[in-house]
Amino acid sequence: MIGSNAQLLQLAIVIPLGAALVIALGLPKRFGTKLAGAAFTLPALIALWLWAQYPAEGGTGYHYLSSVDLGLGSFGINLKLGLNGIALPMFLLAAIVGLAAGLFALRSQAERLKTYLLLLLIMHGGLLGVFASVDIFFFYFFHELALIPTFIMVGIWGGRDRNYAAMKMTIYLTVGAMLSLIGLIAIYVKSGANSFDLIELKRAIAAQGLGAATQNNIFGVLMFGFGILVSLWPLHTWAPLGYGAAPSSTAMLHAGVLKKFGLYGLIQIALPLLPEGAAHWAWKLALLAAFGNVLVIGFVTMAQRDLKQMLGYSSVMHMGYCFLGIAALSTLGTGGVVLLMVAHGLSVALLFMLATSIHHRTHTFDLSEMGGLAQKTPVLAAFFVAATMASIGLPGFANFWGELTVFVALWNVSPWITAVAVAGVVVSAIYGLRAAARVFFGQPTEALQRVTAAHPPADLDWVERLPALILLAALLFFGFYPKALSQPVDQALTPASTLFRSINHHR
Amino acid sequence: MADTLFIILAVLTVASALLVVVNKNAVNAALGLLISLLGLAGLFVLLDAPLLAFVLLMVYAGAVVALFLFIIMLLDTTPGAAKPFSKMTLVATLIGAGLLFTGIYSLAHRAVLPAAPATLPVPTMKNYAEQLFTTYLLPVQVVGFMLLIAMLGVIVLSKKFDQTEGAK
Amino acid sequence: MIALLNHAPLFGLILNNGDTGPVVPAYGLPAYLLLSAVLFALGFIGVLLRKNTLVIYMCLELMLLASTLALVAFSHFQGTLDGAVFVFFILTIAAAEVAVGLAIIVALFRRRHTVSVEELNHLKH
Amino acid sequence: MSTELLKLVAGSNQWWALTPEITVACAALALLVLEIFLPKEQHRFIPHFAVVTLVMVLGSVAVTFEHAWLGEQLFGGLIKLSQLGQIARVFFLLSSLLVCFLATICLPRTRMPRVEFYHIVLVVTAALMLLAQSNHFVMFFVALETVTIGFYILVSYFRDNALTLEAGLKYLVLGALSSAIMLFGIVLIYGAVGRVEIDGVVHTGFEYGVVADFLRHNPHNFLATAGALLVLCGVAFKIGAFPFQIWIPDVYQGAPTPVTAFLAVSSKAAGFAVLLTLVLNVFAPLSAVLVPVLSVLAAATIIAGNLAALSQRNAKRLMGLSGVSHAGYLLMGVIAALSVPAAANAVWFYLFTYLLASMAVFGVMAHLAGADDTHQELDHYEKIARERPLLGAVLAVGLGSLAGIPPLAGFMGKLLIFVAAFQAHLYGLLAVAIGGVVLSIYYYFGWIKAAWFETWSLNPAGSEVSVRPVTVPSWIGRTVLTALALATVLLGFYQEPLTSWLMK
Repeated sequence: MIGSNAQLLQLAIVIPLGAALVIALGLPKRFGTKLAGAAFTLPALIALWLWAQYPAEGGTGYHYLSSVDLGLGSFGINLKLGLNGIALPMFLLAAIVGLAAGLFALRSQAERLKTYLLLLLIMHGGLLGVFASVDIFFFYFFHELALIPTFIMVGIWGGRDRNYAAMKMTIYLTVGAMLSLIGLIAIYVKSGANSFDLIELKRAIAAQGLGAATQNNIFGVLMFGFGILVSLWPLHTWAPLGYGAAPSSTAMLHAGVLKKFGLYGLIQIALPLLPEGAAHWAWKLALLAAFGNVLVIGFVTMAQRDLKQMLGYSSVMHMGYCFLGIAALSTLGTGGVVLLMVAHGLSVALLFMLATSIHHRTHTFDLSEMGGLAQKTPVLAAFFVAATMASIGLPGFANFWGELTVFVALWNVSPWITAVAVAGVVVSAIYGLRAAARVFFGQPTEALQRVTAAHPPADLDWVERLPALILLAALLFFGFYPKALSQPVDQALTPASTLFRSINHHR
Repeated sequence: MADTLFIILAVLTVASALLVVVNKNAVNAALGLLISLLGLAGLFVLLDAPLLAFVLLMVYAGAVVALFLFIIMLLDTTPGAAKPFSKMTLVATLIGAGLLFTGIYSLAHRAVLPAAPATLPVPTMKNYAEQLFTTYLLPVQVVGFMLLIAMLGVIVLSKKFDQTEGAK
Repeated sequence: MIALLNHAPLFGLILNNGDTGPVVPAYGLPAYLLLSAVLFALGFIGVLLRKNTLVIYMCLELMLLASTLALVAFSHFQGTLDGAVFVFFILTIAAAEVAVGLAIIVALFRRRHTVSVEELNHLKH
Repeated sequence: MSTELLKLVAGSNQWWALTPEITVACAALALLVLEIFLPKEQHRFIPHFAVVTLVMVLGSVAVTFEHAWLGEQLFGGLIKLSQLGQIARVFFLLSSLLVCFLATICLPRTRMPRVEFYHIVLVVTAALMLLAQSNHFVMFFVALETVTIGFYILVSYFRDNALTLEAGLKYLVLGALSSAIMLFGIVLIYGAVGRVEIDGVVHTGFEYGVVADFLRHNPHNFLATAGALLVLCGVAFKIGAFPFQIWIPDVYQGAPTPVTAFLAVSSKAAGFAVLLTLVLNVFAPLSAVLVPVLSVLAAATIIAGNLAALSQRNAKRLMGLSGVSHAGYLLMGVIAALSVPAAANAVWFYLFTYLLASMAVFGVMAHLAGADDTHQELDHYEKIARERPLLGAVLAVGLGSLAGIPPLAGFMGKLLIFVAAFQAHLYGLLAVAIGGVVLSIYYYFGWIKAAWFETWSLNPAGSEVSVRPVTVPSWIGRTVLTALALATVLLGFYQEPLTSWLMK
């Protein structure tokens, strides 16, 4: 028997996909936008409901479970949905960012708006599916379902260099996805469970165990496969280019949510199933992340002159903290990564959205051509500064708790790497605040004055304000009340603590 | 007697086959094929299959080689100055030599060949007919269809244009 | 080639060491097989070597004929009629193939006035 | 003729078991009869007759899918009815149906006779079905040659185009060469196996069962091994495996688009149907030799196909070369099937997804082809998405599925094969295949890009008028193309209909 909440979970995924189908079948534009609006809103409401209903003593298991056989049952593939303490925050993140991106897209002046919304709905449905899947095949499947519209949207509605960006993204991300797929297949075959169901896999692997060499190989494949998807240095080059070219809603959804797929996969699948493999790779991952993602990319970000490129690079840099948290191999670190993923997802989505709002008013992304916008658009300035502060990780925003937990976890492993990571925060403060200052304060440049004379900039209208408010409210809420997220995560990670202890003992 | 005949026919067949391969002139090549066929027919007779020899001569000498000669004359391809061989000579010869070597090697190592049974069925016309119209009736029917499409194909490929229906 | 054939009796005797029949030819199955292999190889070399499509086609026929020879020989020495019956099919198929093939060659010659494979390279590489 | 003989004929030849093949062949004859007797202005209905027959036969095969004679040997062992044979029947009927559909688009553009085209397609279809079910090398060779000769004619059908004839000649020479090689292989096997007497009945080395038995007892027989390898060479030509793929780009480009589709789908599938039967049932005892040979072939095929396809700008050549790489993945499935039985079903699943996706792409190509059927460049696809969104969408779905992008059907096909390969421990091959898939994304994406992205610019700088007029799809065309695309999408989400049917 499946409960009504399980059906709600199914519904949350079906609604955007169904709406996309209806729009594809030729719904008139007037109804199309209304339907799309509803399809973006309902999953968010469902996600909030499921979050509110999630038992305080949620434990380690999955809730809201349901299973549907789509014809591949003999291969051990079932559409099995459910949420555990790790999946719940991510699902919530996907729903909130999806709502914000959707609302923003509804009023955007995109050419062929209907097709754009259709693709965005497919992407949204895929995102919700990724985090609701217990079956790792569907986990991958939904990711690809969300990824394909991304390429198309970048290729068609993208900005400068969209063709090149779409091509590069496609190839990098396909390679990453392929590697991850191989890793997942390897787990499926080697576990002997004859099932892609994560619960079954855990049981089978706990029963028989995997050899150390097997674990090392599979974890390596998964680490690089997922790593490409999450923009692990030096495989990150698609990210700034792609985000620079992507239309804003796409960038919000991809950078905010879809990119977390790889990290989520590492935490939810790779760490519990392949602990020895994780221990084998942890140091290498930590070094790559600390020196590559945090330090190198941090300095590269400082050198950026283009606002969107800068945001793209900064998101690559922040992924470094997430990798570091995973490499810490502790309950604390892993939990911190989940918090950080949610917080970063919200803040980066907000930043990408505001960057587009800025572009509407300045007609440029070039930082050196901006200035003094705060006088004309104080609300926009306030939002942007708040979002920047959130992304730096100042207290009061959700990011703070995520970063703090990761640093504490890292300290137990290596103070040196912690020092590098903390230095990264300073770097990110420098470029973040400098960008905010360039855009909003100081004197407007001549070029900007010409533009503003032709198109007098208005402050944020409610169409832009509403999604921004949603995202900022979530950031602040989790910033002041992190327990809302940390409690389910903690409970889900309880068995992991013994696991990590045994690994660390071996090391 | 049979041995001598075998040697004569074998040499004849191979020599004329060589003529097909190396001769510059297409007409000579066709004639080589014809002589090779005669040799083969003789070998068939040696192998107690006179009917097959007869059919071979009818189909090949009567139809195929005649068709070849007819086409060669029709197209009137002058044996031009161009060399008859392409640059793939070396590769081809190597592969061919490899095949030859394989054949000889397999025989020399006495690839286990089945021994002859005590009683050989006599390949009379009746025996062939019985086989063709009982066991192999289905392939015979299929071959009928194959001949039909081959005929239609030749017509389609050679018919004059203005009578075709698409032209209206 | 002839030198090779001269060794054939060596092979031929293998099968006949216990013969009781009155007249058994010294050249047995292996000799026929060898002959067939030689013909096949010659045809193959010809297909790869020659440039005139008509001659290539003749060489293909030579390869088919080599197969029929081996077939008849096997059929004879094993006492199964199936091989010989198969020859009927092969001859029919070969005839049909020749008819279609020559039709294509003639049609192409009408447009290009050549039968040399070297000049048949208008399809983009 | 004695009565005894007649009894024998009646006893061993169960014609009713071949009703689908016989119906299709009779329909082919009926086409010619109709051409003679129908008044000229009604000749345009003749193709419809062919299509209707195919639909009806397809329906009847689907309805009687599990009939009583499955697993039985008919015609004295010439034919063996089986589950896979039924699947093959459905496959070839469906494929021919779509080829006929493509022909109704392309043939009216030329001045070539039409009835003969459908006639040959129908005969070839019947032969293909027999080929997949044959259990005897004579039957196998005869059916195969009927198919091959049909294809010689079809490939060079548009004979007013010199390039088409050139393709026809290339296919002819190389096809005949491969047939000759295969024939020699069959003869060697026949000779090596010799005669076997069971219950007083003489069985020869033409029968699959006898050959398999012989090989099981003599796996090191030189003649038989050489024969098996030569036969497989011939099959490798059909499926376009390395190094027998050299004919593919030229022939695919030169052949009329419907025939290219026929070659790409049916001919290739026939090769794999035969390969599965031969490798799994007949030559299985030789797996010590076959596995390394086939593995090297598969790897080389994947690499050669993908590398050659990278630089292609001609749509038909691109389809051909990418088809080569698909043959490589399928070969991997065949190898895996030697140790993992489920892989055979995965191969068929892949073939069905390939059928749907390829036919969708060829359907779009048929609408776009101009007067010169051989000249179909990717540049011609500019503006398609904008002018004909349906064609653009179908093209994108088809290419996406071929590239193996989830959630389309092609992805599921690849996944099942990859899983099987993993279970069969073919790690090296798997790595090559993954590399191939990634490369293939590049060129398939390039094609989609040509259709969708390049022209959809907000500033149409240097926009020139589309040179070739696109054939506007009729309502039938729209229906068929939409159905193909929908089926491709649906099979990606919901595989039950096909898998439940394949895995019985």
